[in-house]
Amino acid sequence: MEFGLSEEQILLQDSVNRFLSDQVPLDRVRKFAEEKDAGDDIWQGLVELGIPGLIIPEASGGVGLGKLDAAVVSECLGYHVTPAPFIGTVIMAPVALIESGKREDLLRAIAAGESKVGVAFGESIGARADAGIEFDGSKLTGKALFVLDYLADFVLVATNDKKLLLVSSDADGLDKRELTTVERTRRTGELVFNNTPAELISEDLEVYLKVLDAGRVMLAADTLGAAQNMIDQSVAYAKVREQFNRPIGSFQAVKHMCAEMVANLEPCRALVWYAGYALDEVPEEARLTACHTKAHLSEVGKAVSKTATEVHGGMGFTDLLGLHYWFKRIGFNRQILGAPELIREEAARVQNLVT
Amino acid sequence: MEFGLSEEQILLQDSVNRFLSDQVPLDRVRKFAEEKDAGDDIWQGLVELGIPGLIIPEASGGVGLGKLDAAVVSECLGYHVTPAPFIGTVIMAPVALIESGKREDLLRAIAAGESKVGVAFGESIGARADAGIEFDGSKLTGKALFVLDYLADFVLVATNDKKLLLVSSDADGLDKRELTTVERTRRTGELVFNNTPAELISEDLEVYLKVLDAGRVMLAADTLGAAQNMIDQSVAYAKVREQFNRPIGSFQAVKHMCAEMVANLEPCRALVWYAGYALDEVPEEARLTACHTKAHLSEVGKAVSKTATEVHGGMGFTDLLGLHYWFKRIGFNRQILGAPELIREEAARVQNLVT
Amino acid sequence: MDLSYGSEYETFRTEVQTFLEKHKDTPTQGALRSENVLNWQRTLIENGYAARTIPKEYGGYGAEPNILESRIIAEEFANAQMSQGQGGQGISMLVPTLLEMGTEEQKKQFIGPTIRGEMIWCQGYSEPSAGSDLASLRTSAVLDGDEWVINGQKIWTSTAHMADWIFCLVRTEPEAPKHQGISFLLFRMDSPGIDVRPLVDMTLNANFNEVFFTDVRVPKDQIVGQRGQGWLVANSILGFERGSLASPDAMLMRLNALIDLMQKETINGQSLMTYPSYRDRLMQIQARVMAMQFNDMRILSSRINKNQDTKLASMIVKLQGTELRHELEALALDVMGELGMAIGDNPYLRDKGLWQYHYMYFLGLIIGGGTNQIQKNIIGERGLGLPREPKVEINK
Amino acid sequence: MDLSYGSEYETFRTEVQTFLEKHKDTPTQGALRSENVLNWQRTLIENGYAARTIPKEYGGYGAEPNILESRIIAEEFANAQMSQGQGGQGISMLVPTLLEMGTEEQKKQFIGPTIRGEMIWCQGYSEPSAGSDLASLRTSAVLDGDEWVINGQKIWTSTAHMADWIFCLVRTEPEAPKHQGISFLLFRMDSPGIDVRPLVDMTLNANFNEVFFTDVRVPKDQIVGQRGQGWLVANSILGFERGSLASPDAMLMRLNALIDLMQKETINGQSLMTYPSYRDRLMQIQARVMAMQFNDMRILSSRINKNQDTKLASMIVKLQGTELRHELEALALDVMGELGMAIGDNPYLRDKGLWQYHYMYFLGLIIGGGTNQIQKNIIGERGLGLPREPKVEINK
Repeated sequence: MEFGLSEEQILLQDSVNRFLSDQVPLDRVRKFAEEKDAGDDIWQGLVELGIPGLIIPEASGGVGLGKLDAAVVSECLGYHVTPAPFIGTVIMAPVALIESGKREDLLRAIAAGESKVGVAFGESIGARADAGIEFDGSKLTGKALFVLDYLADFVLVATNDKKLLLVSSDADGLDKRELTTVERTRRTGELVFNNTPAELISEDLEVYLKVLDAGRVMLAADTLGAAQNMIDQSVAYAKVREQFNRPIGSFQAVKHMCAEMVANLEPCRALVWYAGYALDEVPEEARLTACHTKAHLSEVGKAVSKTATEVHGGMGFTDLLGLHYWFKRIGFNRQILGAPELIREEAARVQNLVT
Repeated sequence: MEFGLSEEQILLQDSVNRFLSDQVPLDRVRKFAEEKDAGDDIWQGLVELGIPGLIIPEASGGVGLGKLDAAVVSECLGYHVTPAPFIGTVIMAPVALIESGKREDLLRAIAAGESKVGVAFGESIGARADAGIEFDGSKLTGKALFVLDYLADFVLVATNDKKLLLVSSDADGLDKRELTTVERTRRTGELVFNNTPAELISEDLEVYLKVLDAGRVMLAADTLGAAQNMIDQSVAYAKVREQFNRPIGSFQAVKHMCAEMVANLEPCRALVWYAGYALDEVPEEARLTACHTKAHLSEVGKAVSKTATEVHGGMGFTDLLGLHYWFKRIGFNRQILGAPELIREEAARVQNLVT
Repeated sequence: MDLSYGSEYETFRTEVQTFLEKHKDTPTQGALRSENVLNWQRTLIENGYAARTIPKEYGGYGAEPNILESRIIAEEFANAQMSQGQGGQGISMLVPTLLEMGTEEQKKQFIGPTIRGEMIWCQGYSEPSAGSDLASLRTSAVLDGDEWVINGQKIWTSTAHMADWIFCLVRTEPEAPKHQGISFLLFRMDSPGIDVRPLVDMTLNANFNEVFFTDVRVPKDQIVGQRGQGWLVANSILGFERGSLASPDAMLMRLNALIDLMQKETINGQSLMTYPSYRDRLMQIQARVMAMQFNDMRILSSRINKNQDTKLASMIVKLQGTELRHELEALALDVMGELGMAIGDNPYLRDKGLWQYHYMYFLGLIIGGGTNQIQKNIIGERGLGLPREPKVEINK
Repeated sequence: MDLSYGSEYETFRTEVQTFLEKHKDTPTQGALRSENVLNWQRTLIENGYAARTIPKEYGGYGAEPNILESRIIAEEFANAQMSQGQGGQGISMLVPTLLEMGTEEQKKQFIGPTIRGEMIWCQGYSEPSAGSDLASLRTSAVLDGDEWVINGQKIWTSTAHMADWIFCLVRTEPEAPKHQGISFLLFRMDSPGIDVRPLVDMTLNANFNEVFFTDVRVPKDQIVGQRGQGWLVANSILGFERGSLASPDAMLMRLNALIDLMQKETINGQSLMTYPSYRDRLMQIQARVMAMQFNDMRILSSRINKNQDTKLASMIVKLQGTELRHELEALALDVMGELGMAIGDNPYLRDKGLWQYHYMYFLGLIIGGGTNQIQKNIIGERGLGLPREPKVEINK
């Protein structure tokens, strides 16, 4: 019995964290956020660490690790607000391809760091602004909003009726435009499909759900990391910032704000670990755990991001410390792949508590 | 323009408070709670103050005041956790009789302090445990749970379809038994109707709603008073109780708990006043305000009752200070005549936000 | 309780309406100090709709203070969607201070141009190391002959980049206890040695500035109150700022806009209002907005009827109002899902992106103007009489 | 991550199951010290299912500590709904303390009868004026010849009315700094001068007592540790208590009972589970219960694998667990509406009124065992290394 990270997982965590601390500090993130570059070197570094092939079987050129390992990496990326096409390329697309047994070639290309894949799932979860996507057996019609990494080589698209398709970036009848969001460490855009050729990956609802569950757990892990960083920054700030001749952390109000953040977040760590583990090892609990993990981390992340900003006082509100990069990443994670209220209804349905 | 209590209302408040402080201190309440008496002297004192006829027109022997005046009195009763058949006898029954123009004689008897009226409304709002009441044109069948002042001379009954009826305490086919609840400052019971003769007071939904709105605002006012008392006790305790060589109120944690209670409750005072005023003077806003006032005071009351208990530490948990009488009264007010979630749905319906 | 204004006020309301009708085509918008703006401000003052209670001798309209009249003016201007003229910290904070604490010369010199919108001010209070503990400010002013020589830094200085003058707290007696060593100076923003740098905040706007002073020279008499009395002078107006951070009227407007949004926006074609959990949160917020609205009316009313005690009701406005407003905007983001994340040139932007902007801005206001933690101290100590924390003097 | 117990443990599990099967008709319930209870306790100890790690020489089973085995025993006894034997503060707190700090004589004298359920203990720590600030306790013990003479009062003493002995903190050196003047005494509850009065709490039960001491005489050697070391002795076991106040297993049981309740109970014939706002609250609580469950598994696991750091994960259990449990019970009350208010002989009582009882009892636990405000201090200071509040000594 061992509930915790293995030595290998701790090594993985350390090596990713070391790379990100050294090579992708906040100044580097800012450059990406201000659209001064596309973050290619960041991705290249992650490729060198073997991240793209993390959950791809060794037989397909990957590392063959599990979803808990991937959650550990996702947490690191959130901790460092790292701009990287992780959720689509490293998680959701590989899960789709592995589960469906399709496009071994693409799986290999992903593992080799040669291909990236974006994700257009919003419309299958709950289409906004009259967006929506239909597939007629060979072509896609409609539009997808807030597509993650919409400029990637491929996009994994889920239709309104939850079919999974792969669309090539240079497909005919595909229009793209950037959709600017408050979260500048990720690029999101709109895709308009006009009879766009697409390859059917799966019509199996179970496959769709596995892909979605995995994506949600990774977003929750990302929020876990981002929130942990905000707590770490808050505690460090509260120790050195002085007002009324005392470090502000010696005031009960500030101390208790820090304690409440920790008390809320700490159990989330075990929840995320279990959710990652369950994706591979406890299939009968995977869906419910994924739902609760995504929804709960969204709530805790929201509370932590507010409180941490408050602990920093006016400095927290400025761009000077860049605290808002974490704030916004947590806010964005909350909304994509299903906002908490919607996911909680799913959690009730999974348990047959509602029809 | 005057948003506040008039001089007359302040005088009324002072006289009721003075009577309750002097004649109905906590020890007196305890006697009632421990079922050592029926509280007749308390009621007699309120009769002498003219409370029963508060909103009954002078022409019917009452004082002819408004619902805001009644809310002021209800707040006093909550402040002192006073055992008294107020909601039914002084508010809901008179509103029903005045609005329907029925039973002038009973109205006079109420005003004179000679008759008391209980309230069985739970089933018309949302019947629990398969209770429910039907009226066949002359007789009542079914059962009503958690009837307030179920031993009163009459009970104002609302059927499942929201007809209002008056049942005499000694009617044929009427069985009564006490339903003990955590709130010992009120007597509640079950009434079983077996073809029980009853007098139809109103079939008009508007009348039913006016009676309900008035009852809800008074419960909210009661919670306002009870919560205010808990805050007053907390602040007083925090000034004298010492730990670590300091009054606990000098610790930021305790100070902020007190401040948060005040910050939550203080706007409720204006809300209750307006809701009371609107019942008489702004009919188009009365329902929505009544709904929001009942629901919101329930939420704030719950938070205040928890925090105030915590401020008192272990003492708050004991029976020694009797703080729990307020805690339980607030808890009971929350549930009767509609729990917050249910009332908020009503508030949405009143505004046509949901069908 | 009587929520009517009475017939004499209805006459006044008609006058305001007539004025607004007459001027409905008058241009009122424009840059600071532009002709439209200055003309409109002059018209407003002449008719008593701006600077209403400022004495005539200082350029105002000279009416007696009357809260209901002010309220009616605000209501009617809002209904007509007409500008109520110039605002800003000069008019809202400095002018009342000068009326209270200024010399006759200062009143004559500054009040007129300020209320006419010709003279724009900024406020120099906070410093990087003096936030909640404002009285620990370090910007120094040393007397050198007939001039103060100022060195130091201010932060959170809104409009500094557009201001003609600054009213500024500086330390003039470094040896005195911290509250007694501060003075309140007025000086021109084009004085040599002033460097204004925009301060970008989390909304990615430069809503504020940092202002650096290097040997800025200021004539000795440009001080309000006595040397070392600056803390008193500043506190005579700090109250003005706090209440205004959480206006219940603005909150009600936002609530109604949110109801609108929830009715219009959809998920899979179904209105957001049909989602019970969102609706429940909306109703909770609506009740709280109502409570704050009535609380505000109660406070307003107590300024007319001095018998009503609204001390606590007033003290909690900043704390409750900013938190509630933040939550209201947060609900809007939640119901919008991904759409709520849009900013800038995003074609799916809703309501110009104001929901996202306000969500962050009101987090700023939870912190600004005395953090909500400091507010709770004030409510506990000054409102409820709870004992202060024992003072600790740490020598370093 | 590996949530299986491994095959060697499955053998152990089978052994436990066999034992339970064999004893499934053995009577285990009864009053303290009753024959059934004492017999069952003896059987449990003989088989290693109680006092498992207590050395044989003191009457225990003498096994090596093994967390997984303990867990399996707990799981299987819970599955079989069989009593795991005697608990109480003697077994959970005093025995570990004696093992750590007691003399050989004390171990021999007290541990055996205590674990066999023959000797019942109560704990004398808190006093009316020493709650959060426990170290300020005033109950005095003065040495008079070979005896301590004890005067003072304790509160929150559960089982005092049934206890044979008390372990008690008393002040023996009134001149020493407060943490250094305390001693840890053991004495009989039938000593002359002890008055036990039931303490009724908000649930209207006497879950606790007040205990008054008037010239109670205690042999000098009934002290654990040295004179003045009582604070250290007591703190070596305080940690045991806090975690147990918020058991995630109990929480999960309550959650499942709540789901049951919401499916069964109705409003107008419609299941409570069909109400979206209640369901949403239920799902929020379920996620939090899950998180606390996994957090507990993580802590358990870290006791086996010392490389895992679960310091913070452990520190937050009391704070989060008691608040969550209180909220869980509160949701049950809300969904039940008026039914949730029922107590006592009310025929509409649900689940014996436990929802209402626990709602209040867990508010008591939010306060008890170190209030949640004190918990936050501890998390901030010991967990996060935030500076302590400056000490203030006020002389009166």
